[in-house]
Amino acid sequence: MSGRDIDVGDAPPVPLQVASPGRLARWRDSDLLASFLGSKTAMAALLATVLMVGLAVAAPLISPQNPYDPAQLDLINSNLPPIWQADGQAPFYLGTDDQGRDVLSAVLYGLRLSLIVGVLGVITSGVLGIALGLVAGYAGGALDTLIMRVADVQLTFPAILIALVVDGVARASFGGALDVGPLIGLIVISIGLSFWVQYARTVRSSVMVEKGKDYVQAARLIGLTPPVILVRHVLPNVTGPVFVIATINLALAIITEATLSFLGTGLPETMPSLGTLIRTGNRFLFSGEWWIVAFPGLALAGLVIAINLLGDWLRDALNPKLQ
Amino acid sequence: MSRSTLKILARGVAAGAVATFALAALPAQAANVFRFAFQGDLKSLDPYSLKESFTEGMQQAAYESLVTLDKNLKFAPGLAESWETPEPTRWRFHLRKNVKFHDGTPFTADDVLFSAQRVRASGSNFTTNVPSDAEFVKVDDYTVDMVLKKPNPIALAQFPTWLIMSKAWSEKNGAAQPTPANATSPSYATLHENGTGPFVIAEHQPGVKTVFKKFDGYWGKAESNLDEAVLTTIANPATRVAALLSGEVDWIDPVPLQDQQRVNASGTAIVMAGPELRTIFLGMDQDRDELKDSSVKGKNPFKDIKVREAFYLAIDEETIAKRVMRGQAVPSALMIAPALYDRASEIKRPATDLKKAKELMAQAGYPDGFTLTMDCPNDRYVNDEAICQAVVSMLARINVKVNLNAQPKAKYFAKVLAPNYDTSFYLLGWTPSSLDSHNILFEIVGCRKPGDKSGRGSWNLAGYCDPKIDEIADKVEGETDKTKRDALIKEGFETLNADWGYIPLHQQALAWGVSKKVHLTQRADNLLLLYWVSKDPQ
Amino acid sequence: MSETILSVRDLTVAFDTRRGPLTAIDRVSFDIGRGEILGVVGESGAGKSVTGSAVIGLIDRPGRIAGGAIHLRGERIDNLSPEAMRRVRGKRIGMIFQDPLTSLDPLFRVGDQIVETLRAHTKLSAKAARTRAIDLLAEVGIPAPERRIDGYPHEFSGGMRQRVVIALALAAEPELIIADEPTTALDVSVQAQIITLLKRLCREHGTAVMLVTHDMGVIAEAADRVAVMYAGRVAEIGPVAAVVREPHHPYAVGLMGAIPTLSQEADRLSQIPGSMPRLTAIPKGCAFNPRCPKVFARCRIERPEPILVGASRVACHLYDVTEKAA
Amino acid sequence: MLAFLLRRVIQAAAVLAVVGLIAFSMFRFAGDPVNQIVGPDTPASERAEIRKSLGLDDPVLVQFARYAGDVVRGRLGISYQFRQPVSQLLAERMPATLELAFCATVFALVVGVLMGVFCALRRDSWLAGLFQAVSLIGISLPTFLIGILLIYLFSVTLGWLPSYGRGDTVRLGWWTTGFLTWSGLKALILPSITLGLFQMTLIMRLVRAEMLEVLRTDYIRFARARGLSTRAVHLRHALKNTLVPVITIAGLQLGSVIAFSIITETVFQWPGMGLLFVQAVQNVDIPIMSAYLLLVALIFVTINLVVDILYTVVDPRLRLSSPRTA
Repeated sequence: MSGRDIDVGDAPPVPLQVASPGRLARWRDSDLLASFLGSKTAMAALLATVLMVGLAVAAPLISPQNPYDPAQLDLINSNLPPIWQADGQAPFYLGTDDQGRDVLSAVLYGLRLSLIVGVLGVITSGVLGIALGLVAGYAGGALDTLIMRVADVQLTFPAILIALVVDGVARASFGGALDVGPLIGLIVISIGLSFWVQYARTVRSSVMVEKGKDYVQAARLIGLTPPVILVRHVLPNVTGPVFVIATINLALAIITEATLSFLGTGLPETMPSLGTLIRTGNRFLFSGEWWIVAFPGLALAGLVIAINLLGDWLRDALNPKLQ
Repeated sequence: MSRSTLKILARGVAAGAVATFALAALPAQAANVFRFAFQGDLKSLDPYSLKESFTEGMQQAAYESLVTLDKNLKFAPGLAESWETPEPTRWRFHLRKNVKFHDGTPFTADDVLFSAQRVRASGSNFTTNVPSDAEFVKVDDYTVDMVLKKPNPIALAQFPTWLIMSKAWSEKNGAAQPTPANATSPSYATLHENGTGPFVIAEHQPGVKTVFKKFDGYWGKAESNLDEAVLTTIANPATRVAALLSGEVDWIDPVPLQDQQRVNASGTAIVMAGPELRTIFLGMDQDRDELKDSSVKGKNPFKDIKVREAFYLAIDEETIAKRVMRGQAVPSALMIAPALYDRASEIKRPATDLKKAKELMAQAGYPDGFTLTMDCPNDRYVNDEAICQAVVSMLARINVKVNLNAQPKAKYFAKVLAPNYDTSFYLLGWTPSSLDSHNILFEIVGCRKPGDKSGRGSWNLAGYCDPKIDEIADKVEGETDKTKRDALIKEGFETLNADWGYIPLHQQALAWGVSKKVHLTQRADNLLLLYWVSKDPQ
Repeated sequence: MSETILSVRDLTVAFDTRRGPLTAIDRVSFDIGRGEILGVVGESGAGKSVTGSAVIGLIDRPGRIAGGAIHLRGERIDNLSPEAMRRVRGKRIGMIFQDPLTSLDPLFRVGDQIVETLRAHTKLSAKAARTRAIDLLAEVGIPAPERRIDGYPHEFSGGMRQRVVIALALAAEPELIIADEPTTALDVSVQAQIITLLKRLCREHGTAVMLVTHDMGVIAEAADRVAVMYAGRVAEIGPVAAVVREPHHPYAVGLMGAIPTLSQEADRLSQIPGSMPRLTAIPKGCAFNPRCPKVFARCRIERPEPILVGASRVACHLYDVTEKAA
Repeated sequence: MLAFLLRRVIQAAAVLAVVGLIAFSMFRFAGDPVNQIVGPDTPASERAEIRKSLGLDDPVLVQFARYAGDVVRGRLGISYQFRQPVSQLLAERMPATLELAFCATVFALVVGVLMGVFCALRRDSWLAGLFQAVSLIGISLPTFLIGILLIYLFSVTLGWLPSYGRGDTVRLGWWTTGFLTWSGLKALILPSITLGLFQMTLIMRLVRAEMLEVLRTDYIRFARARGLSTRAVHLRHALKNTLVPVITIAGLQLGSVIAFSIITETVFQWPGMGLLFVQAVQNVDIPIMSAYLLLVALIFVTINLVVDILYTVVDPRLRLSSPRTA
């Protein structure tokens, strides 16, 4: 890129486009695909993400063991090293933990849990944020002020703190042990409540811009109701930014879940997520049973790095300023 | 780049530090400081608030008892120079003169009378340490009589953990009553200490650190050469081991089983695995008519002896000892350690029998098992949560689905202990403070009755009850002939075992990690007693 | 013509892209004499600004000077070391940018920016530099300069800011000023003032000016000579009077039609159909040939070299008498 | 400017009020406080008595007012776990957290800005590439994993730095500091890096992006055209302009360092407020949780105010005109 006032290659004035191009055309015009194919990192990141998502989805089919089923764990197989070490045993290719849990299976199931929690959390925060953003932007006035003030307050607290508080309050309110289902729900809600602000702000500002445009006024004149206008005309304009936020938030959500589990307030040891596995494995850092912490750690790091790379690339590709 | 930045950073900070040095006079560095780390915390400084070995051991550095235990667990004079039994129901204690509390006031008979009353008051966790029928009489300032209703050969058994507090100090600071377990207002005695022991607690930050300083006005001659001892809490096992290996601390407890080899190989520290007296066992709620948090409604499966037996037989303790405990545990047939009961070897632990367990479940009407919740501490005993997890997967083989609720010990105890007894199935560890079987038969196995102030069944969270065992326990308490007594105890334990009342698992090996610079005595009850700790001067 | 201050010969600037180098400036030559104002005109993308940037040595990567030579008072400056070139900038060549609103660093007082420039090039003390800065501000017509010197850029109006920019460009008394669209961003009423100011200052200091603009009105008013650029090449260069009144190159002819006069109310460049080619697609021969109303075969094959036509030099085959004769 | 600050103060107060309401709701409604005091066997009459003595029967507004009054006077309730006043516990732990947060912040700012500036100025160097990669890892690896890695490397394997706690501290009044002892300083290194790494990454990326943007601005080109040295252009003009927006965002981020220390403190057994908070969550110690929430909000709001003031100091445009909505 050259300085902007060196007017090299300035395109000749293009006549104003009359009709907005179709989505496909927009995709092509934005050079998204070209930029994608041109970026080796983006390709590698996508490949890694797809691979890991695939492994996660297929976990029940390909795992040698169901690590969540206590009946399948046998203490006899505990603390086995990976297969390439002297005491390694098939089918425990990456070794086992202190309960005889197959590390490979646990990592696969853990990836699955991490992704489930992450995706659900992102969807929750996205739906919440987009809805509130639409409402705030369209309604304006007191409602807008209220929502955006709440967003400000919310921004005061990092996600992990909010998630911990939600978790703690829920524990205080329900008492005792939560089943895994509700527990996952709780974590998803914690994450949802932590990450909605960015969506809301983006959507709101976009609505503010679109609201004043002629076509929205026209749509209103022909009798379309606000929800229809919002959904049909405003939403498509924010898909790009929202998608970028969602990608980056997915990585954050996965980290948040892992952190909660690491702090001991997330998923229990009997149903370990990657974070729980790392917490347990951490105990064996000195005793030479490195595989219990290393593989979950690698899987988590790999997943998050891949998603972040994708997110970075998407942001750059969709940001006209940087093109 | 980051290294050079760090250097700059460090330089800046150092410059700041130097500047501040000029302003703040550094406290004189104590000559010989023993630093030690425990996985948990010293929960309370009030010597009657929590019966927990580590807390008790720490309190014994600052507080003293009338009768104490020597390195071989034999009675030795403490604040009482000597004692005698002029008649079978009267015990006379001759108190040590010239003993001073840390606040400088002298120790007298009034303090003993006060402590005897306070330790048995409501809210005390040590009510059973002093016989409930004992009456204390002041003969003179340095002589106290304990008058019992009936003869009791083991009346002094728990005296070593009954620590004497100052009457004047307690009353002055509004701490005349022990802190109740669920108090919401802080008690002075919880955070402050005033004992007669060789160490003063100079600083106590709950959950962070506690500083012990040598008490210069101590009446005796301490074996320890320490000037100061600093206790820190390091909950994370790996961090704790790292701290020992790097020399940041001189003593840690416990050394995780998996790290013992590494500690021994380090050359700077060793593992001291003592004969562990604590028995880890599982309790099954046999009190409620409907089990809490279970799929079984309207009845309590644990009331069926077949279910209890099935549980017992399904749990493969041998494998737990070998794998989870890495061979550092001894499977136990009894609720007491063999070291504490001479005829222990006569009772054998039934072997694991999965087939029979399944049959029993079918006979009891649960061929497809049932669901229940298990309570488990995750920071109290060696590999506690791992043991529970292993139990969960073993019970899965007889189709019992166990939801494991593993929690930090504070939460765990608040849930399962009196008065809530809120548990269906739990793991607990127990060392009889009297080092005697009676304590087990009385506190763990004895029937618990609402309003019973004697302390019987006070730790019987399972609500197990067999009046026959209560009778035996009472006989044991009064029996002075060892042979007869041991026979009675055997009968008691066999009755319990025949009823599958509890599932004893093992005696855990509790290992300390000790720097080679430190010399100390590890007594069989595993208390860390600072007055026996010495450290090579730097 | 008086002493030559700037001499540009066959200047070529290329931008390296993934698809190979693109020639943005193609063998451009011109001179500017002492106190002379050379107007450089052309459409956006014609290479005016790049030429200015090349002269002052501010071509950013991936651009580079690919050929030719630039002499300032006979001293070659296009191949100077970065540090030597830095000393030329500001000291011997001043520059004025298009947008006064963005040319000044918003976080620094205008006085500090002038003092900073002065001290970068002279040995003035801080105090002397400040006095000089006040003089400069006064000279460019800023009222109450001793007070305004401590103002921040945002406290000045657009016209006033451009005066500050001019003061900055003049600070070290350069021999040459490159003014890149100095009035475009200003109100019409202010434009004239700024042009007058610029003209006056150049006359007084004898500074040569390269005035880059797309506004023929400005050229007509301010410039002594004018160069018309198209697609990175000089189409025609000559005295303003000649080029404006009697343009020769067909593109210049079209461009001159853009000066609004009473008789002509046509839109800018409306006489020339089509648009300037992209750098990637500069046609063979004369770059203007696809749009040229008078195009003929040779224009599509051979690039025309500048030929002296009257007082102007014109790069057009139409005026190549030898060829015509043949 | 005064009006701007006043508005910010009012906003801050509003934020605190909202957080206070949340903290109060937690305190009051998360789990029946009476249940925390008595056992399940307690008869209803006794419960009612306790309810009354705690004022739980009063209208909620009255309760909130009382709670607010208590909070202002520093009465934050009594920890269920420690049976100590929460304010006392927090006061004991606060120095540890603040010292850690301070070091992490200094680390993040200094290293982040340096790396960001380097990456912007030497975009194509291999070191910039390395920094970019480090930043990606810094943003992707969960804090606890970084902490574990650092412990494994520097404490376990190399044995250079302590793995837990604050080392020796010195008491200065009620404040305990690790800055005055060698072991205290050593103990700060790993936790500070762990805590600061994420923020450092963010600041680095921010500085880099912002600086690249600034380097493209007219006033930077103009500064170069004025012949200022590269150093002056980059470190005076570009850096200062870069840091203006960075201050706001970095300020917001750094406020969260205190809250983020929850994780670091857990990994390093750092006896600060974060560790206390995690233990409170695990043990459902609501008074500590709500008090911590309030405290973090207070700290955050204070930092925000300071940042706002700082912002007006750095950016002259804000001193007179209305604030930019960021």
